[in-house]
Amino acid sequence: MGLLHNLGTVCILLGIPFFISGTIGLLRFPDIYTRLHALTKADNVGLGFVVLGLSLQADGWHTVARLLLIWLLVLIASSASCHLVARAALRKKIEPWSRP
Amino acid sequence: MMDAMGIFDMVLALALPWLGWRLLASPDLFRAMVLFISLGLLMALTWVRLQAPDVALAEAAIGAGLTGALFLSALRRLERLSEAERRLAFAGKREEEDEIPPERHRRAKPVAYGLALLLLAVFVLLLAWSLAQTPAGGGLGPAVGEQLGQSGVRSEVTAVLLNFRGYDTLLEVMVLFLAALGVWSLTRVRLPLQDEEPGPVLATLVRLLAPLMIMVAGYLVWIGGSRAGGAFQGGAVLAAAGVLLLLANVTVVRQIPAALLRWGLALGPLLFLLTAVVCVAAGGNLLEYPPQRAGAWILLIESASAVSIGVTLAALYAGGRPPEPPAQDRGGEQGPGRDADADAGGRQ
Amino acid sequence: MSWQYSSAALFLLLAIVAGLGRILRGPTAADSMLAAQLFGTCGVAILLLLARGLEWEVLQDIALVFALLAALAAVAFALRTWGGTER
Amino acid sequence: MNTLLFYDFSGLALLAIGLHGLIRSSHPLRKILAANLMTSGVFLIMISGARGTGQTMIDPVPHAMVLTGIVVSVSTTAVALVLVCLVQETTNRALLWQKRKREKWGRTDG
Amino acid sequence: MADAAFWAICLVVAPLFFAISSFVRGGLAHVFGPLAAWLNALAVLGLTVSFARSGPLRYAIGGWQLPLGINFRIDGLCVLMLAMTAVTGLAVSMYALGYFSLRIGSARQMSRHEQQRLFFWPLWLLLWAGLNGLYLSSDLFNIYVTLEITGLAAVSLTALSGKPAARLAALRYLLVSLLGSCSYLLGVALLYRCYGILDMAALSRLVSPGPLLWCGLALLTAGLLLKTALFPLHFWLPPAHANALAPVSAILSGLVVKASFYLLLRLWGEVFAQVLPPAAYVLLGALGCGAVLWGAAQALLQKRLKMLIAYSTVAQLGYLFIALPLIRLDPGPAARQAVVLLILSHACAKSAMFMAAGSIFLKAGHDRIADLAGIKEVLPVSSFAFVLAGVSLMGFPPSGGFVGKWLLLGVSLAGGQWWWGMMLVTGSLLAAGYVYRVASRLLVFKAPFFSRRQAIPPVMEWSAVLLAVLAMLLGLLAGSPLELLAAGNQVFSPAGLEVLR
Repeated sequence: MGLLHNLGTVCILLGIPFFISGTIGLLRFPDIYTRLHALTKADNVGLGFVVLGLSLQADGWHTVARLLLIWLLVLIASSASCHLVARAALRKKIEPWSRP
Repeated sequence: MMDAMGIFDMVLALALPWLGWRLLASPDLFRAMVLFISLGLLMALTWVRLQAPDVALAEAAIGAGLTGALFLSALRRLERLSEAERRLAFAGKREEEDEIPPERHRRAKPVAYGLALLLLAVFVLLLAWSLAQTPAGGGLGPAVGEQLGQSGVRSEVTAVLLNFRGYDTLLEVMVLFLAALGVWSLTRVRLPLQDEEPGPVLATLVRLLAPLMIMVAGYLVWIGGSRAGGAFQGGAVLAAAGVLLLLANVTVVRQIPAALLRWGLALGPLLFLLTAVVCVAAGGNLLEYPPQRAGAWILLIESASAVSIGVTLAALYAGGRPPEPPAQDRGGEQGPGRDADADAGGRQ
Repeated sequence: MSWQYSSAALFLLLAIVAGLGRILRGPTAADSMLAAQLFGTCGVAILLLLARGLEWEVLQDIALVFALLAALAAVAFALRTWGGTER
Repeated sequence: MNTLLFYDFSGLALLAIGLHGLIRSSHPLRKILAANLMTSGVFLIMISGARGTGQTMIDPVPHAMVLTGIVVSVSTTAVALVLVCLVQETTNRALLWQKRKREKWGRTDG
Repeated sequence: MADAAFWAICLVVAPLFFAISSFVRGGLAHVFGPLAAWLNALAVLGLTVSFARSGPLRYAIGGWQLPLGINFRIDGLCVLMLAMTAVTGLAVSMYALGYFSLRIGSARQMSRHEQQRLFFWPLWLLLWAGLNGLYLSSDLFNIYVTLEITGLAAVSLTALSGKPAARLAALRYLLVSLLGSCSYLLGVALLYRCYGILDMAALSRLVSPGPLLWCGLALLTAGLLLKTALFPLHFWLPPAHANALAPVSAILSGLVVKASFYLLLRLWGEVFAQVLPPAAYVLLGALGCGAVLWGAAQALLQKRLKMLIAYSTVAQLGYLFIALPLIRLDPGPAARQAVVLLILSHACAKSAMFMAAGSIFLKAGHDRIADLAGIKEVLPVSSFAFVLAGVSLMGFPPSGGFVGKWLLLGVSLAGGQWWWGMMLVTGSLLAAGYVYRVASRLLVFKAPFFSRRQAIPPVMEWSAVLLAVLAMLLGLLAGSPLELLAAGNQVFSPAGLEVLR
């Protein structure tokens, strides 16, 4: 049983760098579209790893099912809102950044 | 020294006032409202750290979800007004203005403002010192623990809300009903003209999220008896589904007949009141449920209240009474466009 | 509560606060819309970690409501620009 | 200094900022935002007082009070916002507040 | 089962039920409203009779005993305030029945008039339920919720008239009541954190001086002062009360302002009486003097009749605050009976004044005092009601105001603090000033008065007259209500607390 627990811990610790990279991307990227990528893609992968780690350490299948439902919901919501925000930005005629 | 969760608390406790300060100081109102919603979500995390799951649910659903959506729709309405105002360019179309007392602009004298700030600072320091002084005395926790057995539910907060202090919650549901009544008495809802279909992505998102929200609302009301949840939280998530439908301008929402809406608003308060009276008729005090079936009564009240709270909060977001069918409005005065209610004189 | 959950939760909170820094400074209003995104992912992760660390099932319900509400906020922000415009 | 007092002082700070904002800000939407901040500060002080010393049970009564307070504050905010829109609509002059600079969306837009 | 508890429950449940049903069945609103008013009067009658027989009573809601549950505490002061609300509310309801049955001329105002008629009754009945709940309840947090109901209903009623000035006044009123409730809530939270109890009677036995107590009490008082519009914090009251519809102004000035003063009277007179230093009472008394002078001065300057009456409310509230240090000064019942008598007579007189002013406004089409000369030819009954109410406000014998001020004068002179008495006398003279200013216009005979063909239904005029006559007679029949106060218990002196267990 210890193996699953340790594997879970490893997965969680693997997820954290994705979150941090997402945040660094958010802070340093030049314009809205690149920041959207950073935030949506990196953070979701991070959350995926955390959910995987937690489900490895979960004590029952219902917890695993609940965690997966939450992760799926966050995936759907963040991809849809990423699309909506990008469309809103385009409508406001914000020029994508191009290398000077 | 400080373990990780201690630092977590410190960071959270510092982030809240910092965010509050930046929120009020930010020049752009839209960003202020986004920060307000972020503050609500951070507040929900604080409630989790303070071991108050019910309040965390309510804060997330009502504080961040509903109130944020209310602010955004108010900001949108105000901006639309300022645009319309520019178009009118004060063409003098306004009816003769009611004689409004000219507002003496009390120039914010720096002295008075400084004095008030000083007074505020002294009082806050005094309050901080006295808070640090007095140890947190034992509240009613033990008393609730003893009587929890007869309350018919296992979750303490639901027991306090629905049974020990049920009268508070009865008046609470009346406050919500009163707010909806107030908003309906003020103005008629202005449904945005459907100039373009919501995008395919938004339509599918709404089709996916709204039923899930309604299911989660039912789950929260059901779980309220034994764990964190209950009428308010369930009702708030139900209202979030309503707000989502209103946001995406789903046509089915507009066809809801006004009578059904009125009954939806009045259902929860009316049922709560009737159960209170039935308890008296059954020989007990006001709101004294028969001990052995108290749980069933509480669940009945909670589900009715949750439906009404959901409808009320969604009606508050809509921001006005439904447009009456033309037959009832004998006066035929269908305020075209902006419902300019202002009619000077006539009624004082 | 064992160290990995609490330290992970701490990092995530710092990520949120750093993200809020961008939302404060963000030049365009679209940058502010990212707040909902940020809370949708980092907030939910913190709650799930605390749920496991504190052995507290309820936090998973809160995480579910968080995810729903973050989606609602994101839709509200985005519709802010081209939603139906009244006359 | 246990963590309890962190949240007390944080609630107090929120209260002070909210009160200052309510008095100082001129736009009515900011006033209502500040009022909501104040009530959140009050709730924080109430709940952080409810966590008794370590082993005693959490006191559920402040939680019930805060739940009621949240619902009251959302109802009052809703009525206030509708009133602000109506006052702006019919009088078309910001009487309650002097509009130093026009709060326009996207002014800082790229 | 017709004991005091049953009537108390009817007082809260009946208005709520009729409010919801008049909202759902909009057409029958004008039937449910007056019906609820008469039922309320009946319930208060039953409560008074059973209270006189059985004495004070504590009723545990939900059957839970004190530390946990919420209690109704029915004692002398509570019954008197409920009776005041019932009588004034009944008169205002009858007035409103006539007021809304008027057919306003142009079609344009037809739907506006229709909306007002539909939404007035549910809002008013909810406000009434909030007031009844507030007077009955003895639990501080429960009182917070009833204060919210009363405040929110009052704001919605103020904005009901739909005029821009009324909406702006309602918005300012809402922001002020938001600030007041927030400070009241924090006060309750601090007291709960200190003593772990929410019930007023139990709190009064546990209370002991401490830093948190002073902060909590200061916040409670600040919140209630904001809601009672005491002198420096009164800026929101005149526009709100003057621009509202006539029946709404009568409700606001007569009843709503009294609720928060009643709470101050409870807290300062009963719960924290032992702990508070005399200097605090003197401070409130000084603010009261400021209110009397400022209110009267402003009233003398006003051009509009309803603004004059609103500023006279600010002045009359000053009298009630002047009575606080006198209650502290005199252990006997005289000062307490005087302040209750002042509350009762002000409620009746002020409502009658606003109702009469409403009829005058409808008939004249404006309420500029200068052009009201000669209206007595057209509206004799309303002018008489206005002047009679003004006279009782002035404190002219045999009105209730006179007996109240006379008792206070006696207490202040006997206690050696003559300046309170002197302030009462100057206040009465100033009140005489602004009442005569209007009465001289109303009663002098002048050229025929141009008025609208608006026929004012008699129910509107006679409800105002009856209320004014009641305010006048309150001095004569002051005996029975005041012995009710004593019969219940010595409300404010420590002896009374033992009875409350």
